[in-house]
Amino acid sequence: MKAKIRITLKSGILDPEGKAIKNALHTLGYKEVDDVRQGKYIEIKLSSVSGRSIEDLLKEMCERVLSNPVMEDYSFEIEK
Amino acid sequence: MKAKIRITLKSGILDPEGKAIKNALHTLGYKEVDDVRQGKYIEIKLSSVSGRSIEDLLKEMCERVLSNPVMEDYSFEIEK
Amino acid sequence: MKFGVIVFPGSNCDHDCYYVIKNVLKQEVEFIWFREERLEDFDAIILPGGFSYGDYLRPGAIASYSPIVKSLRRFSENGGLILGICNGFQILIEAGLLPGALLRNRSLKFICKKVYIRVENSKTPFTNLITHGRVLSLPIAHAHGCYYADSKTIEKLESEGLVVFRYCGSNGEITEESNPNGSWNNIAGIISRNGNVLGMMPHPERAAEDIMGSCDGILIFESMVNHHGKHKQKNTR
Amino acid sequence: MGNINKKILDEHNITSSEYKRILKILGREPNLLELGIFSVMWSEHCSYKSSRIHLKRLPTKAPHVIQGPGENAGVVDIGDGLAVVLKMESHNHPSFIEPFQGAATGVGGILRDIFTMGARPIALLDSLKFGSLNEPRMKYLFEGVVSGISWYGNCIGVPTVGGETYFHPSYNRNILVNVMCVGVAKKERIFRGIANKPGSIVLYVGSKTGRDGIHGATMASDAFDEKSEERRPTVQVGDPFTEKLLLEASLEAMNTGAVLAVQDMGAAGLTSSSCEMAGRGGCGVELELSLVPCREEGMTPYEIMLSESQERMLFIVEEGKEERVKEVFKKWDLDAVAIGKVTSDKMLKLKLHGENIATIPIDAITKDAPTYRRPIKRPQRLSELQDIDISEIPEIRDYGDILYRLITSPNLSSKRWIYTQYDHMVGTNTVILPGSDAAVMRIKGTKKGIALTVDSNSRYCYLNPRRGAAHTVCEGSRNIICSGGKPLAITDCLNFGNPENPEVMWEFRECIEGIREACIGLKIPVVSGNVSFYNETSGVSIYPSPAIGMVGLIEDVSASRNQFFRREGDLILLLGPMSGEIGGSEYLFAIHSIERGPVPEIDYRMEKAVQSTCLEGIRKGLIESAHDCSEGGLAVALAECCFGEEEMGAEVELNYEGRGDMLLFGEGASRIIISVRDMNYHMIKRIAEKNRCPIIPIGRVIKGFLRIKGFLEMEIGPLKRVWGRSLEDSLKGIYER
Ligand SMILES: Nc1ncnc2c1ncn2[C@@H]1O[C@H](COP(=O)(O)OP(=O)(O)O)[C@@H](O)[C@H]1O
Ligand SMILES: [Mg+2]
Repeated sequence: MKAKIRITLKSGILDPEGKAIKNALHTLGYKEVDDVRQGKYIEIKLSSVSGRSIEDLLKEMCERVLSNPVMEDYSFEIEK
Repeated sequence: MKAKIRITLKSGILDPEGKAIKNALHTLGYKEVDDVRQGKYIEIKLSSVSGRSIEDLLKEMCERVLSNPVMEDYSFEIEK
Repeated sequence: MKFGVIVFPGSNCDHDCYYVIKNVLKQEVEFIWFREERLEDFDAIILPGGFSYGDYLRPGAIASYSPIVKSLRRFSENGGLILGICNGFQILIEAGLLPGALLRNRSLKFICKKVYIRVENSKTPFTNLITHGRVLSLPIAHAHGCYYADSKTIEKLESEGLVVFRYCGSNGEITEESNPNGSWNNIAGIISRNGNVLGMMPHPERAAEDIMGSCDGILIFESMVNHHGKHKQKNTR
Repeated sequence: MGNINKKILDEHNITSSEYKRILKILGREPNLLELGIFSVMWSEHCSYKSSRIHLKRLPTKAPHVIQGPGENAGVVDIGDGLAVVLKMESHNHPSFIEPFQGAATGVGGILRDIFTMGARPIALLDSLKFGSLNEPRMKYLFEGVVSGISWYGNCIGVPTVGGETYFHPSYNRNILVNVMCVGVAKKERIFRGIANKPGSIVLYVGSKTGRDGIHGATMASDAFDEKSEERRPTVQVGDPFTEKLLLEASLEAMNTGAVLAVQDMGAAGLTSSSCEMAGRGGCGVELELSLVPCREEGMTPYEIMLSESQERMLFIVEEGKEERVKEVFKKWDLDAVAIGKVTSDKMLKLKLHGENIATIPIDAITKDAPTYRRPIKRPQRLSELQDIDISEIPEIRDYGDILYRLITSPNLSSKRWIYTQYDHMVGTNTVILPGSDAAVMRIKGTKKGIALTVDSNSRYCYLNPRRGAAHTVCEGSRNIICSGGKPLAITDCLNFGNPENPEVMWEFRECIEGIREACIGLKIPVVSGNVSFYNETSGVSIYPSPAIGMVGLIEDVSASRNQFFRREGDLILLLGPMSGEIGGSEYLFAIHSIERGPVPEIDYRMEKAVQSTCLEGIRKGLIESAHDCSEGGLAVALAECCFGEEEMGAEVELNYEGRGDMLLFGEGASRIIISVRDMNYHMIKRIAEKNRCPIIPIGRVIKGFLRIKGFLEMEIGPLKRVWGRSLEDSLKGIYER
């Protein structure tokens, strides 16, 4: 199984990197770009989970390790 | 419109960051985790694109700016 | 000889390079703001270290899209000397002026310390005053210095003598232990095929005066001056 | 009460008597915006309401002091038309919540304090205190703080050249992150935050204002409780890249001749920067909030005034010359917007689209903010703790083993793992790199250098706050002296628990008195500083932890010295008394798990004699190396002298009767280990005699071994390796947020 996890900054939190990328895209002429937010993408290969749902496990991992709930949100998809 | 872009290290390239996350997950007891790869996630808000397809535009931005083809792969989805 | 030091937003070794060229090397030197486009007046261009655009996206990436990099390409095609140090090396790579990529250090940490590098090619405009195989002591200070290229590129670099510096032990031995960042084949610096563009992770400008603990770095700048002198003679003759 | 009820006042940390005072000042009920402004300006963090009366006791004057406390940073004259600017600040609470960003933004804040004064920052130092590394969360905090400092400092290109790192369970739930910054400016071009010219323009520069850290100023002055969880979304993210642009642009703008005053927007953002500048200049200020560049839509005036978004500054510019300044910021791609003007009426007036929305007398929120003389009480624990019966401490006779255990303990092990993550060489000024007593920076364009250190000794301060704080000043001074510098000035960062606790307040008062005593004894002024209270969780306070940052002047930087033995055969000398004392020592703590005993006395005559002898010796070129003997005592200090690149060793014989552990590991003031060439011995001896300084030949520099006759013999190579990697080793294992 593969989990595809996206971690993004909570809205309202400054994203200097996203801003820099947006500016770069603008200078290169991509005027269509209104906003850029940068986050992390994590791919996890998992062997079978026992005793609990995989969603549950991923949720726990995201909250405990992969994201920082103080400033980040996460979402994931599971590919079986 | 919103483009969700994932940028990952090419498969042959060592990913020390992914490895560190994997180790952290293992020490915390998540033995189900077989492998972790870390990449970037970029969200772009776009206003309407004229004269070309949005896929085309994104492909160009990814190849020219957002990823480095020597070491990275990319993929994206578009949410209208 | 006239040097130019390009200042990108976020460059932070620009003043250090300028100082060494002016006060130690005693050559002419000017800062070049990244929005400028004229490089014709210069004999050599330094891309200094630092964090251009905060290292955002990828180190060196955003800077490599600046207009001055176009001029830099022309400058290099005309044989001008270009030295990229640390972030400057990253910019040269992102701009495609040198092959490969610089990945995050294997340790995932920024590393600032003195290292040893061995001179693998002393026939370049940047190393002509240094004997082949000599070990230099220079500091590194980077988080993304792990040199990587596909095996074909690495083979080419190696077989054509384009690897100029390699991390080594104090006696020149090439070991895993002396490789601070995980670079393929301990590569610390490479040169372009036409021999006028050098990129290196260690900082020669930080080891250019006795009081800084090592003078090994000044040899690289002096080699550039030496090369320029010979070249000019040839041209005027 | 109309709109303002008890709940709102509580949320703003305003007591009922403070609220009465507000009503009296305004002659009416404040609106929410005004209340918010009072709240941040009267917070402990901004108003120093509990500490002000005590801070007045610190000696702040000396002929070379150009600017003492009260400005964004202190300034001292170093000759050649140059001045050194210094300041230290804490970012404790934010770093506990989010270590990486908390520490990073702490670096950003202190840098702005320095370049606000017109100085180019040339060095950073960090004083870090963590709980026990056995806790998974502490590993996470430690690693995060170090990475955050590394990221911000490295990116902006200011070297982090020194610091101190201490681990103790007292910090398990309140870590301390103090960062000190030092800059150099032209003496006649110092800028201050004084807006004294009505009609001049208030120019907002730097990043846009977001909803960052609203209430942050209050948070930093508030003890942790369960509710701090809710305040979590107030994490501020730093942007060192923008700060680098802001630094370059600000220094360039100050060259235009149009800038009258500058202040960064730190805690309490736009509110404190505008009011403090107007307050210092005896003026008022009027702002049109619709002009403030905002990052988010729909931000309220309350949010705009209280936001703590990073990388912003306020410039006061001569009327009619604002375009010149704006040009500079435009070049650096930064916002620069005129948002108001300085007025003569001593009022803060806020407008939104021309409509008045707040009016507050400036003095009321600046110099006339409440001050408290809080009750004090000597803690009960002290009488009992200051006593120790040495005969009850078992004497372990395997001295080699003790030394090994000490130098591999987190507090005495090498801090290399930390400072290799910091770019400590950028700027090409760092002559003595981290790892020695003090870092030394050359001042380009002169022969001079400055020596920098930051120290503290919280166990001593816990056992005897007054003496402990005095020891800290003495140690800092010795660190400077050992590198060849003459101490010039101090910046402090006073980290304490809850000031409403009389015992904490007593500790605070005592520490101030101790600093005062040592500053007078050694003639060093305090020119800037910072107080961090409420380092308390669930009623448990940290140990009193004053950190002392110090700058010294080296007349000839090429003659500076580090702590490492240099050449085989050199004579090793001890300046000062042979014996140390065991009370409150690292040895008792690390080996016997005991934290008690009398803190050694300080004899200022002796301290000065030792320091003068060492400094004169270095200046005359008679001394090869010098090392302050402090935590861990003589044996640890000797080992540290051997841990240089050359891995020299020492053969030492100590004539002493009494317990071996006291001799080898006892601590105390007034001791420096130096090494000299044989031929220089009689000259250094003469200097010592002139100063009435004890000078004891204790051995010679040899290769590869540390031998203390009758006590221990160890090989340097392996010892240095374990010392070098033990901090990193103790970071292995589980990390948890
Ligand atoms: N957090 C830190 N950041 C940078 N350097 C540090 C840090 N902690 C310790 N160091 C460096 O390690 C060395 C030893 O520190 P310390 O034991 O406090 O020295 P001393 O006892 O001489 O004051 C010093 O050079 C100091 O600057
Ligand atoms: Mg210290």
